[in-house]
This record gives sequence, C-alpha cells and structure tokens, in this order.
Amino acid sequence: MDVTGMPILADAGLMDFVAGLFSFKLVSCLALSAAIFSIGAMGVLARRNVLVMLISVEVMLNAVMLAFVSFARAMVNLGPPAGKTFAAEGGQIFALFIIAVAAAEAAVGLAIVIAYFRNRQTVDTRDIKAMRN
Amino acid sequence: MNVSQLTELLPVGVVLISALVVVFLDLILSPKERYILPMAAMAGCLLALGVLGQNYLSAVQLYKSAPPWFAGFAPQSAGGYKTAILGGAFVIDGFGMAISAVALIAGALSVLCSTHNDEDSALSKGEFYGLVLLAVSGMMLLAFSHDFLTLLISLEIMSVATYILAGSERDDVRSGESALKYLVLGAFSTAFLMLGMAFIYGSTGSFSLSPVILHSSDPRNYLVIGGFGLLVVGILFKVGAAPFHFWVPDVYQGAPTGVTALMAVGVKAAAFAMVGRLLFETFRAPGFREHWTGLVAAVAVLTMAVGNLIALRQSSVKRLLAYSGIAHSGYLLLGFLINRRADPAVMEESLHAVAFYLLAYGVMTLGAFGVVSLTREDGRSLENLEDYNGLAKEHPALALCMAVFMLSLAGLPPFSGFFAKFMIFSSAIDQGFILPAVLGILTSVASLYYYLRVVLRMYMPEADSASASCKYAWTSNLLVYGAGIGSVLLGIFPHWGIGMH
Amino acid sequence: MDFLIDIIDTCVKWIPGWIVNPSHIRAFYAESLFIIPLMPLLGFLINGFFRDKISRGASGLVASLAAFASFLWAVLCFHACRGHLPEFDHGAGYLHRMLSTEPLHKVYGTWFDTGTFSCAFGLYMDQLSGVMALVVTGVGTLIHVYSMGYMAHDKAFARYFAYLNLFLFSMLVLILADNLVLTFVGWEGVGLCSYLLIGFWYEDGEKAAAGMKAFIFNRVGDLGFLLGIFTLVAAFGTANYYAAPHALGSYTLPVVAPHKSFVKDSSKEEGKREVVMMPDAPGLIDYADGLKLMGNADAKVPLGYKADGGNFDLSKTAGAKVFPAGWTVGFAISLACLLLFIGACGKSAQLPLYAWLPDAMAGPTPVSALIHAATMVTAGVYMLARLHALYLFSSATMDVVAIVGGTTAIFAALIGLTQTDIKKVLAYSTVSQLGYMFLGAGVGAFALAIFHVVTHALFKALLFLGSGSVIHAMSGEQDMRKMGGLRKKLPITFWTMVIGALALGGIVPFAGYWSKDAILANVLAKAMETHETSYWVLYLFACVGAFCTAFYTARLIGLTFFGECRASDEVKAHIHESPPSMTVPLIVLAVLSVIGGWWLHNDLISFLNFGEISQNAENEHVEWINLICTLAASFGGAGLGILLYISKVFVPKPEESKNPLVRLSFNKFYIEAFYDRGVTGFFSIFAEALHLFVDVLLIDFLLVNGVGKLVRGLGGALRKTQTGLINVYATGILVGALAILFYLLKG
Amino acid sequence: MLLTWLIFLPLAGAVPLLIVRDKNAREIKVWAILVSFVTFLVSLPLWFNFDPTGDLFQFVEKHRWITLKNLNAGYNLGADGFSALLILLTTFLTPIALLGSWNYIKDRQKEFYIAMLVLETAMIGVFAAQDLFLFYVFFEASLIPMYLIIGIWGGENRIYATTKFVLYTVFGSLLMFVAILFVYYKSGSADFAIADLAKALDDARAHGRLTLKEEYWCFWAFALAFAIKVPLFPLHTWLPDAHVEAPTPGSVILAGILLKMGGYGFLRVVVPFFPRAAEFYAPVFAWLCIIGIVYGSLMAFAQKDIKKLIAYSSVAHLGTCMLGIFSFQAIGVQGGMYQMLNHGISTGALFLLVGMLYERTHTRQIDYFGGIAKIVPTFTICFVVITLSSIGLPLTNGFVGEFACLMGAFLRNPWWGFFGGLGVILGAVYMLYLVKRVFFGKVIRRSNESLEDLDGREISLLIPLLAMVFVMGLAPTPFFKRMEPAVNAFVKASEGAHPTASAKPSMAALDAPAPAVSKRGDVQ
Repeated sequence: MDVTGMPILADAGLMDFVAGLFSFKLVSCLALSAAIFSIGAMGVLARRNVLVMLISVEVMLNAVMLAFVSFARAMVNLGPPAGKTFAAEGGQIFALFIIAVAAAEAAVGLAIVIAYFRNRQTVDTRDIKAMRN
Repeated sequence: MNVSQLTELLPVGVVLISALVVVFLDLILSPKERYILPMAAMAGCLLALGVLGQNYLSAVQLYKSAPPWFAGFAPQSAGGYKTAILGGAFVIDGFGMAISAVALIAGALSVLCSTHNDEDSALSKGEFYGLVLLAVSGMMLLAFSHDFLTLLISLEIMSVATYILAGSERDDVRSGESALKYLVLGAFSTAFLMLGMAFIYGSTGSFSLSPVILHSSDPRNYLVIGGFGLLVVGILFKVGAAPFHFWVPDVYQGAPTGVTALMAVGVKAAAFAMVGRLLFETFRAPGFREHWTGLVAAVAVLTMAVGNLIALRQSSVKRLLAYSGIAHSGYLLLGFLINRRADPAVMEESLHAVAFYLLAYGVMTLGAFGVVSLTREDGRSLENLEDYNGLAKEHPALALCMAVFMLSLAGLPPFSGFFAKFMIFSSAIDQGFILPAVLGILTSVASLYYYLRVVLRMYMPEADSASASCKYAWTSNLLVYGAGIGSVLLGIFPHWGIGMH
Repeated sequence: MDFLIDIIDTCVKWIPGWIVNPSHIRAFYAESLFIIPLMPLLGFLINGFFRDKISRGASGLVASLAAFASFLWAVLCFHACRGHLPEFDHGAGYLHRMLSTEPLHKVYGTWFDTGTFSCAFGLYMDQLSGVMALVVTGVGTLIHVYSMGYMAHDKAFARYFAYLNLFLFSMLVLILADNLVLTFVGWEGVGLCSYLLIGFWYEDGEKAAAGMKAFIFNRVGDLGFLLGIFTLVAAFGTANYYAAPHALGSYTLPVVAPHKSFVKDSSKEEGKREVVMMPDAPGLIDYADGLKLMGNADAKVPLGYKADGGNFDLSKTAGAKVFPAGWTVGFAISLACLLLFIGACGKSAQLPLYAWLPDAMAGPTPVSALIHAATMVTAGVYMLARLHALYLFSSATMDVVAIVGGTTAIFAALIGLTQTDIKKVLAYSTVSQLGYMFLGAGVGAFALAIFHVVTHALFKALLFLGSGSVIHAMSGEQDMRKMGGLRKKLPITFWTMVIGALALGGIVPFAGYWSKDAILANVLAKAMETHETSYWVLYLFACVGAFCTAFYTARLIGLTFFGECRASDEVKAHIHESPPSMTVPLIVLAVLSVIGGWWLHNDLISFLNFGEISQNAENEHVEWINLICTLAASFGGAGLGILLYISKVFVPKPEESKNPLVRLSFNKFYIEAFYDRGVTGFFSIFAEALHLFVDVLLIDFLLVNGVGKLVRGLGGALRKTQTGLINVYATGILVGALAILFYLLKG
Repeated sequence: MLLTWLIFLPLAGAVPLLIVRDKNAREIKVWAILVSFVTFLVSLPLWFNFDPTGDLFQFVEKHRWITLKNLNAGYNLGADGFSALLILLTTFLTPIALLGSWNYIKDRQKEFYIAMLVLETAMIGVFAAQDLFLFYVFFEASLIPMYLIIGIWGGENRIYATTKFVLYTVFGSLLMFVAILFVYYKSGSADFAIADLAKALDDARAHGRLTLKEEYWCFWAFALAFAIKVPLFPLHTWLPDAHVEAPTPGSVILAGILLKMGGYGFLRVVVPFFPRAAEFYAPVFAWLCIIGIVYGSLMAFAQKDIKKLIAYSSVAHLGTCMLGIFSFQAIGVQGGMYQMLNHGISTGALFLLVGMLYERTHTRQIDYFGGIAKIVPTFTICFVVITLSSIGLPLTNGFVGEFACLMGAFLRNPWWGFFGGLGVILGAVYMLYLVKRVFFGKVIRRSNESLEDLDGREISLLIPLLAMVFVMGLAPTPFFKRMEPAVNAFVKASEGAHPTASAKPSMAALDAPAPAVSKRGDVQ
C-alpha cells in the first residue's frame, strides 16, 4: 500500500469511508493538519494583536507536529526505508523538538511583546509601524 | 560515534564556552571593568577562528589534502577525510568552514561596533555579548548541519538569539518594534520551513540532507516538491529575498547597529549555507534542478530589482544598507544558477563564488555599519544621509573608508565587491543564464546612484548644509580601517580570500 | 634685353662656381630651390618674433629684402631651367631659348608617410611654376616697397609685414610644390594669410567678419580640393605631379621629364599589345600622358595600379576591378578635376563662391593688390594649368570650367558697372578678369590663361596700388563720388593709373589687350570647331564683358581724376602726391603694363607650350573677326565711358536709381545679401533649434533624465509596498509561498 | 618593468601626500607636479627605445595574478604603437594639467592632487594593460577619481554633471562586463590575455561555437561601452555637462586622455574580437560618426559658453577619428589614431586657455568678451594658433590627422569622405566665429581693459603644447612609423571576416588603394 494512501481515497466507496472514519488514514490527518496550518496562517494575516498572532504561529507549529506524527504513524506500516536511520521514531522525536522550539519562541516572544508593551502601551500592529517605506 | 569526532565541532564549542564565560564575567565584574566583556567575547570569536583554522590545517597535513569543499560531492570520505560526523548529523567541509569563518568574523566585528554604547544601555551588559556568541554558534552549526533536525535546532539557536538581540535596546521603541516584527515573521516563516521538512520526511522517511532520489513517476514527487517549496520559503525568508524581504529594512533599521551588522552578514551567510546544502545536495537530482533553477533565477532578479530600486529613495543610510543587503542577496542567488548538465565541479566553483562573495560583502558591510554606528557630537548615530555632510572634511580617513565601502558595494574595481560580483556573474553566465545576469547588471547600474549619494554627501556637501563631526571609539576605528584595508586587499588579491582549496 | 640675359647667365654660372663643381650647376639650383620660399619665411619669423623689438623701418626693410632676395633667386633658378639641346638656338629671343626646359625638381624629404601613402617636401620648377614664381616674387617685392610708404602710419607695422612675408612663403610653396598635398599646404596657407590680412584692422568687427567670410568661402572650396586629391590618390595611388627626380644628380633627367618619358612600342601595327614605357613611381601627369599616348582613358585600367617594371599596360589588367566598382580612369579623372575646380572656384572667386572677394577689400590696399588681385586669386588658374594634362581628358569638366568662367566674367563686369567704391569696382573687375582666365583654360588654352594671369597681375596690381595712393591722398575716402579732379594733384598716380586702365580695358597695345584678345580668339575658334551654341554664347558673354570692362574702367578714371573735386574741404587740404616709396612701384608696374603685352605674347605662349591652343586661332579670318569684335567692344565701352564720365562728368546715384537693371547691378544681383543674411541666418537658427530639440529635449530630457526619473518613480512606487504592517508582510510571505508552490507543482 | 614603474609611480607619489597637512599647499603642488614630471621622464623610453621594426608588443610583462580553476587573469602589460603613444600623451599632458591647476584649485588641494595622480595611474594602466580583466579594472577605476574631480572642484551644477558622467559610463561598461564574461566562456580561452582571447574567438568562430547572433550582441555590448566613452553621436550628452562643470585640469585630462580610452577600446578590443560584426556594422558607426561631425559642429556653433563650444567640438573631432578607424583602411586607422593624439594636444590646450581666461574674468560667456586681442596679444596668438591646429590647417598637427582620416574614409566609401569632410568647413565656421566674437571687434566691457596677459607659468605650460602642434604637423612620420605595425595588425584583424584577406597586396608605398580595391567589392 502506498504511504500517502492516495489510492485508498481514490477508490473509497461509502463503506470504506465509514470504515475510514475510525481507521487511521494519513490523508485525513494531513488534511486536518493543513486545515489547522491554514487557520494559524490566517490568524497571523488577519489579527491585529501581536499576542494573538504569536498564538496563531503556535497553532501553525502544532499543525506541523500533527503532520510529523501522522507521517511517523504511516511509516510504522512501512518500517524504516533501506539504509536510512530512524524512520518512524524520527517523526515523533522531531515533534518533541518542535515543542521545545515552540516553547522557546513563545517565551522569547512574550518577553519581547511585554517589553514593547511597557514602552508603548499597545500591541496593535497598526501602531507598530514606526518604521516603514 | 566517538568523542574524537567532536573535535571537529570544537570551534562551536569554543564559542559556546566563551558565551558562558562572558555571562559569568558579567556577574563578577564591577561596572567599570565591563570593558573587558566585549574583549572577552571577541577573544572567544578569534580563538574559535583560530581553532577552525587549526582544524583545517591539521586536516590538510593529516590527509595531504584540504577537506573536500562540499561534503555533498564526496558523500562520506574524500582522501580518507571523514566529512560526516555524529552519524551524519553534521558534515565538516570547506564550505561549512568558510561560512562559519564569515560568521565568526561577523560576530567579532559586530561586537567591536557595539562596544562604545553608553554604560547604562542594555548593550553593555554581559548577556548581550553572550547572545551574540550564541547566535554565532547557531550560525556555525547551521553551516555544518547535514540533517533537518540539527538544521532546525541550529536555525532556532541563531534566530532566537537574534530576536532578543534585535530588541536588546530596551528603551528604544524602534528596537522593540524591530524585534517584534522579526520574531513574528521569523516564527511564521519557520512554520513553513518545518512543514516542508515534514513533507519531505513523509515522502522519504529520512531527515538526512543527502540527495533525494525519487523516480519521476513516483507520486511522492508532489509531496517532496511541495516540501521543497515550503523549505525554500523558510530559507528565502532568512536570506531576505523578495517577496520575503519585507522584514529586512524595518528590522535592520530598528535593531542596534552592531546587531544589524551581525544579521546582515552572519545570518545571511548561514542562510546561504542552508541554500547551498539544499540546492546543491538535497535537491541536486536533475528532476528537481529543472524545477528550481527557473525559480531561483526569477527570485534573484526580483530581489535585485526590489532592493536596488527601493534603495534609490532612502534617506536613512542604515535603511539604505538594508535594501542594498536585499539586493546583494539577489546577486548571491545568481551564484546558485546551474544548468542541467552542470557537474559537481561546476557547483563547487559556484559555491566558491558564493563563499567569496559572502566574505567580501561581509567585510564591506561590517565596515559600513561600523561607520553608521559612530555617534555624532549630539549623540545620534550617523544614520541619516544628511549626517554625512562634509564628513570628508572632519574625518578624511573615515570618509575615505566609507567611500571605499560604498564603491565596493557598488562593485567598482579595484575593490573586493567588484571581484565578488565578477565571480558570481561569471558562474551565472558560464551556466548560460545571460538574461538574469543582464537584468542584474542593469539594476546594479541603478544601485551605483544611491551608493554614490553617500559619497556625494561626504565629499560634496550642499553649500547650506551644516556638517556635523562625530566622536568615535578606537574599537570602531579598528573595525572601519580594518574593513577598509580588507576590502581593498580582497579586491586586488582575491585569491587570498579564496584560499579555501 | 640680351645684356640682361648675359648678366643673369654669368650670375648663374658664377654663384655656384665657388660652391660646387660647375658641371653640377643645375644640380646646385635644384638643390637650392628651397631658398625661394625660405627667404620670406625668415622674414616672417624675424618680424613675427621681434615684432615689438625692432624699429618700423627695420621690419619693413627686412620684409622687402626677403621678398627681393627670393625674387632674385627665382630669376636665377628660372634661368637655370634652361636645357642643353641640339636645337638650341642663340638667335632666338630669351624666352625662345627657354622653350626647351628641363624642370628643376628636388625632394628634400618626406613630410608624412603613413606606410600606404606618403607625401614629400619636394619643390619643382618648370616653365609654369617658374613664371608664376617670378610674378609672385616680383610683384610681391614691389608691393612690399609700396607698403612701407602706405602703412607708414600704422601701429602694427611689423605684424603687417610678418603677415605679408608669410603670404609670400605660402604662395611660393603653393607654386613650387611638387605634389598636390604640398600645393594644398600653400593653398590653405594663403587662405590663412588673406584671413589675417583682411582682418588686419580687427578692432573693426566688420573687417574681422570679412576675413572670416573669406576663410570660410575658401574652406568650401578647399573641401572640394581635398576630395579631388583623394580621388586622384584613389585612382593613381599618388599625389605627385611627376615621377620623383632620378637618382643620378638631384635634377630630373630627360628620361623622366614628362614630355619625353614615353616611347611607343614600334611593333604596334603587327597587332602586338600596346606598351607604354613609364618611369618608376610615376606621377599624376606621367600617368595622364601615358593614358594620352594609349588613347582611351575609359579603358578599365585598375586605378592605383603601380607600373611594374615601368610598363603601363592595358591588356594585362583589362576589366580588372576598379575603385569603386565600375569607375573608369576617365570617370575618376573627370570627378577629380571637377572637385579640384570647386577648390579653384573658392580660391579664385568664381561663381558661386565669388562673394568673399569684394568684402576682402576691407584689408589694406596693398594687400588687395598683392593677394586679391595679382597672386592668390590666380592660384586656381595655376592649379588648372598645372594639371592641364588631366583636365584635357574630361571634356565635360572643361565645358564646366569654360561656362563658369565666362558667366563669372560677364556677371562681375555687370556688377562693376554701377559700384561707387573705387576698390569695389576693381574687386569686381578682378573677379571678371579671373573669369576670362578660366574661360581661356576652359577652352583648353591654358597657356593663354597663364599669360592673362601675368598681364593681369601687372596692370591690376598697378590699378590697386594707384587706387591705394588715391585713397591715401583722400585720407581714407573710397567713394569715387567724393573724389574727382585729382589728376592735377596726383600726376604720377593719374598717369600710371590711366595706363593701368588702358591695359585693363584691353586697348591696343597695352598688356591687357594681348592676353584677353587671344583668349577670346580661342573661344571663337572653339565655337567654330564645335558648332555648339554654348560656346557662341560664351563668346558673346566675353565680348559684352570686354565692353563693360572698358566702360567701368573709363568711369573709374573719370570719376576719380576728372571734373572738379567733390571732397570736403579739410580732406582737400591734405591731398598730396604719395611718397616715392609708393610712386616708384607704380611707375615700374606702369612700364611693364605698357610693354608687357607685346614683349611676352609670342614668347610666353609658345614657351608655355602646353594646353591645346586651337589651330583655328591662327587662321586669319578667325583672327580678323575676333579682332573686330574685341576692338569694337573695348573701344566702344571706353568711348561710352569717356562720353559719360570724362567729357561731362556725371555723378551716379545708383542707390536712388529707378532703373531696375541699375538697382540689380548695384545690389550685386542680391546674391551676397542672400549669403550674408539667408545662409548665415538659416545656419544659426537651424543650429539653435537642433540644440534645443535634439540635445536638450530629446536626448537629455526624454531619454537620459527620462529614464532616470522613470527608475526613481518605480522605486518610489515599490517603496509604498513597505507599509510597516506585520500583517501585510506576512501576507507577502504567504503569497510568495503560494506562488512558489504553484510554480513548482503546476508542471 | 618600465610599464609597471609608469603605472605605479604616480600612485606611489600620491601616498606621501596622504600624511602631509593640507595647509602647506605649495609643497603639495610642487611635489605632485614633480612626480608627474618624473613619470613623464620615465615614460620617454617608450618613444626612444620603441623599435618600429621590432615585434608588435614591446616592454612586455607577464605575471600570474588571479589564478582560479575557471578564471585566470594575468598581470600582462605591453605596448604597441597605440599604447605607447597614448601613454606618452598621458604622461605628457598630466604635468601640464597639474601645472595648469596651480591657481585654479583653491580648496582641498591635497585631495585634488591625490586624485589627479591616482587618475594618471589608472589611465596609464588602461593603455598598458594587455589583459582584458586588468584593462577593465583600470578602465572602471579611472572613473572614481574623475568623479571626485568633477564633483568636488566643479562648477555650480557639478553634482548633476558628475553623476550623469559616472552613470552614463558605468551603464556602458557594466554591459561590457557581462559581454566580457560571455566571450571568455564562449571562446574557451585559457586566460584573459587580449591576444589569446582574440585567437580563441577566431577559432570559436571557425568552429561555429560563436554564432553570428552572439557575436553581434557581444559587439554591441562592447561597442556601447566605448562609444559612450568616445562619445559617438547619440551618446554624447554627458560630455558638455562634464566639461562645463569640470575644473580646468579635469577638462584637460577628460578631453585629452579619458575620451581616448573609447577609441583605444575599439582599436584594441572591439574590432579584433568581432571582425564580422564590426565589418557588418561599420557603416552604421561611420554614419553615426558623420552625424556626430556635422551635429557636433552645429551644436558648437550654437553655444554661448566657450567651454561648452569646445566640448561639442570634441564630439566632432572624435567623430572624425572614429570615421577614420571604421574605414578599416590602414591610412584611415593611422589618421584616426593620430587625430586622437592631436585632439589631446589641441583641445587640451584650448581648455587650458579657456581656464586662464576664466581665472581672470570668472566667466566663460562668449558675449562677455570681444576685442580683447589688443589687450592680451600673447594670449590671442596662442589661442589662434591652437584654433588653427584644431581646424586642421596644414603644417599643424590637425591637418595630417584629418587628412589621413578622411582619405581612409574616402577610400572606403567616397560619400563618407564627402560628408565627413563637411567637418573641415564647419570646424572653421564655429572656431573662427568664436575667435571673432572673443578677440576681435571693439572692446565691449570696460572691465576687460584691465585683463593682464599670460604670465611666465602659463606661457611655460603652453609652450610644450604649441611646440607639439608644429612638431606633429611637420614631422608626423616617426609617429606613423611607430603606429604602422599595430595598424597593419588591426587592419588584418578587421579583415578576419574576409577570406581574401591574404590576397591583399603588400603595403608598398604609393600603393594605397590597392588594398582598398581588394576590399571594395564586398563593401559596396
């Protein structure tokens, strides 16, 4: 079977779909992570509040993590490809690292936002344009 | 794996240790002894540089040959030289060394041009220098990393440190703003980068940067290529290429000048290391190559155009240099253009060109920012064009160096910028990308105009303008003159700069 | 004359006698040709560099001595041209003995040698250049002497004589040069001197302008001259007149002398190909003579073909590629002659380039006499005569020359009828006389043209100097209507000028008659040979011209010397005969104008034995018809003039005259007005407009700065995208990402 | 070593000036003039030890400079006829220009003399370099000091002028930069040595590696750079501005030497590299030159500012030079080269004279003067003599050059000769008109009554120029002899496109048009 599971989706009859709701389908996980990622991205684009933007970024990172773990899950069915080190575990390990990274960014981000707020009493992007053109 | 391999990474270790040392010293030193901190930081960088050179030389005399220029071309070993260490998490090769050398130089010099800030500012605190060193270590790791995981980690080490540095001028609103913008956008783009990694992992099942070989009929191609696209987004952001360049001017302008210098040189160098690894190793397969050459060419031209054209209308030198930095990223990208028949030898030449360009560009940009960081009598730093009125009268030597930097950035002989540009364009033209080269050259004609505006201000002030002289620390002198001499020498004897083989 | 000849003879032998071995006498003179131009050059240098050191008298003396020295040396060299031939005939007159001459030819060194074309400093004296040199130096000397008196009160005395000497130098270079380029050097040199001398009183803007006008008109001609040289070089690969002097000795051997250098291959009638012996490195005239011997010049002889082994050979190169494709020698020669003739028109003030000469009268009167009457303006005629061998090849060009000459002759004469400025009258008469010379050259009678050059030099110089003396006496007044009745006050001037007038009017037996009459005879003969109306018309023109000449000459004399004086009283008070330094030259010239004609007419013509003096001109009914016509013309004109202006003095007011013809003539047919206002005005306006529209507007504003502005504007527009809003930046990133993904995944 | 000495002597001379204080100006001036004069003396062997019958390039130096895997630029110097004469012109004019700036430059003299000396180094380098890379480096480097000279010591509108000058030039030379690289890789030459490149290009052409289209493009890229420098007709507008604003010595050097780089570039690089393209586009360039001649003359006629007038006259004169060169006739090329030298001498002298006038009156407006001939006679004589040489009066240097140029053009195509010859007339028109308006007529300004005539310094720096006017007018042959080998090489190269080049008859004396004949057919 193909890791991407595209064929499964391709000849998905109704029963398969119902079954699919309960069995792991890579494609659906990817779809979900894509959705979350886009939501996060939209958040960054649309929201004016820097804090919310940071949160949206975290959301995006979560989507990435989801992608990783689901890929890892798909890999389990394959086992590691020839000559490659960790295949399946890799994804999960990577997800952990992403958590760490996200945490670090969040911490620094909050610190910076607070520092800025101290000076300007605002975190609205519309006010954060002292430098432009 | 054995510990001996870690010696290859010793330079990074040295930098990290000296970071800790600096922070520690900060605790025990009394305020008036603080002047030691930057010295220590610089010492760290220079020591690391020394160790790097030592590694290089020992490798040379151990294996009777220089370490391979690019590990990607000599997968595991060349002349018995083990490039891959820690199970392929890192590779030690000439390219990486060159980039990390540039990073170290950037670190040292940016420390130099941050020292003369008044005592109470955050910049004189130990953690500032610590963070600088941390960022540098991140850049070096990035230059060596050969694995998505290490890539991500080192990228984050570098980025997070620079986020903080950008905002380290706490009571300055613009510094904070630049930090914010950098942070949000950086994180945003990093998310793309990670997603790209995820896709590639998903399709190849590995994190290694070694070449991806997929049969063109393989449906996973889409996944890989998509992942590649997302990776490119993340990297081009760091590079500051259009249309991901928006952060550059604001951040450069807002950040403390020393930090700006670090970002302009170090971060860019590290990012181009990534570009090199990805394009010339991971996605080297012709199937990918024909995808990305067009892309890179387009981005390069767009970047050069945007950078140079907007720079025409700047009144702040710092911002002007930011835009010129964008433009130079465009030139650098030209260096990665290779045709479908190109073999590793050709790529090696291109990488040489890129490395030399980074070196030359680093030296002159650091020098320029060194001049910018000088503060006038009234405390403002020489950020705006009109601050340069008649500088040549007050400080001829300084003005001369600034002129050299400007002309060198514009790519006029006999300065380093010219030869750097020469090599980049020669590799592009050699590979038959005439049109991008011509367009790039045309934009650089425009660039000459704004570089000359600075010279104009210094040497030919308008009659009514009041010329303000500036006071400056010996450190900046050292930096500026050193950089000036450097960019002349690199111009006349470029092969000294390309001694990496 | 013979005692004179013997004196010269002894000098010629004696001078080199104690320098070189007597057997190389001619070598000596060939060597020393350079002395002729050198003398005035030295004079120029002395007067030029020490102009404010040396006294007035000294500078005048130096200049005059320089001129006289070169005259003497010219005489000696001229005499030394004499050949030693069997048919040498002691019985004949001096000039008869000169009939057979061997030119002196000496190349002193190369001037420039570009490797593909070289040009030498070489001097060449044969009958033609010898006669010209004698005229120039002789008349020149007289005028130098005259000037010492005339310019006595001028502050820039030394400068004047420096210029005058420089002129003599250039003129002698022009005459004695052995190649066209060197001739051109003199050609431009005399132009320069005339520029400097016309504008001698430069404080007067008008005079300076007149000088400029002269130079520019000459330049127009000079371009033609240059192109002519180019054509000849393109055609023959050389600009030398004759082959370089033979290595033996420094004088030309008979072998390469132009008229003996060709030997027809006797075996022609046996159908063998025709071979013409040529000297090595033949000159233009050698080529021409060679072609003449071969008959057709329209053969496709490759131009610039170098005679190899001395054979100038048709068949070897028949149909070879010619420069430029399709040119024949004939065409090249005609073109060259035409272009050179343009140069002649400029220098010799022929239509349409005559307009500078009347203005040139702004210069000091002696200058007008020397440069603008006697010598420089005849350079054109000299050049034609020098190249007659080429001109004779292209009948078309000859026709052009004749037509231009004849037209100019009558045209200027008509203008001369109504001028009131004494010098202007003489100026137009000069133009007209030059016209006659070209007419003569045009019908092939080059010898007669040169003859007329000589006589004209004598009597026109005389007239100018006389008018100068008059003006001198009238303290600067030039308008004849303010003169009158001067014959008592200025007897010498009066009588000499009358002689000059008779000569100019063509009254027997004065100098003018002989040359002019002969020229007209040839025109008539030509008309009879070729029954072409154009030549009949030209002959008519010439006769009418002669009539006018006689008329305005009489008018000049009448208005100046007869009737009662019309000058203001204080001018009257100063009227006085000129000092001897001025009157002596007048007298000398007067004598020459009386005897010059008949003394020279047979000898000189036969002696200048080139050109094609029509045989018909000898047959008597042509002579009779012509004699009647010319005498009728000149006597009629003179008589009418005498009736109007001498027996009862009538003071003309042409500017008020109602008669359109008079107005037309007085306003010079409005041609000079056209040049001065029309051309100049158009030129400056055109230049201004061009500068404004092309340079300033189109190139600079639109293209150069326009592009700059465009780029800056683009930068400004892009600058706006940098809004400073994080969201926008993020949008940029996302859009970029989508674009990249689309690009990568589309195909 | 001679050429190396020549190149770096001025630079070395400039170094001590860096440490001297600005206030002892006199010493600075003396030192700078001394240095440039010594340079001139050192350059004299280029004339005396140059053997016209010897090999084409003499005083050759070859050293490895930048040697990378795919890029190999050497430090190759050498002098053939062209280079030697132009270097001599440079070393001859620079001291004069420096002496001419004695009173003209008032402030920041130190920088000025440094800039001038650096400029001299760059200029000598351009003419001495036989390696394309080195050539380009010097070619560009010469911009910087000139930029400063115009920009710092120039007139009111100097910023515009100098920026225009630099951008114009750089626009061309950067396109050339791309073309250089393209040519280098296309030809597959081993290094940048000009001769090797030309050879490599030849066989690239022979084996079809370099297509005609590519050759045309490269030709234009190169030609544009040099045509701007010359300047040819539509690209000339930087020149008047630059000249009007530049200080006198700047104008002298700019007109005298910098412009020659353009013509030299055509001689040394463009035509030998791209004979086919050159042959194909020769008519285009010739007509541009002719337009330049006529147009420049008309412009000159229309000017009100003496300097601007002379600047436009340069356009016309250099049009003549290039016309001669583009005739590809030996004599035309020699004339073109010779005319470049003449232009350097006579126009340099004219700019000096105008500068002297400007120092006295602080104006260059023609209508401010008038009738000053009798107030400053010596000045007038000098000016008139130089004028005569610039309108090409025989026995002055101008004539020989013009004559040869026009003859070359005429041999190639009679119409070129004719229309190019119009310059002979127009030149006289505008120059004599200038002389008349400035020197003749009545004195219109009372203030001009008190003009003082040339002093010793001015005369002493005019004398060498005047002397050269007549020396080069009377004895051009030594110059021609030195050029001849280079010219023949050039002509041969220009006929690279002609298979019948070998059939060309020898250059025997009096045989001029024979090569023309062989060439004519395919030109007409």
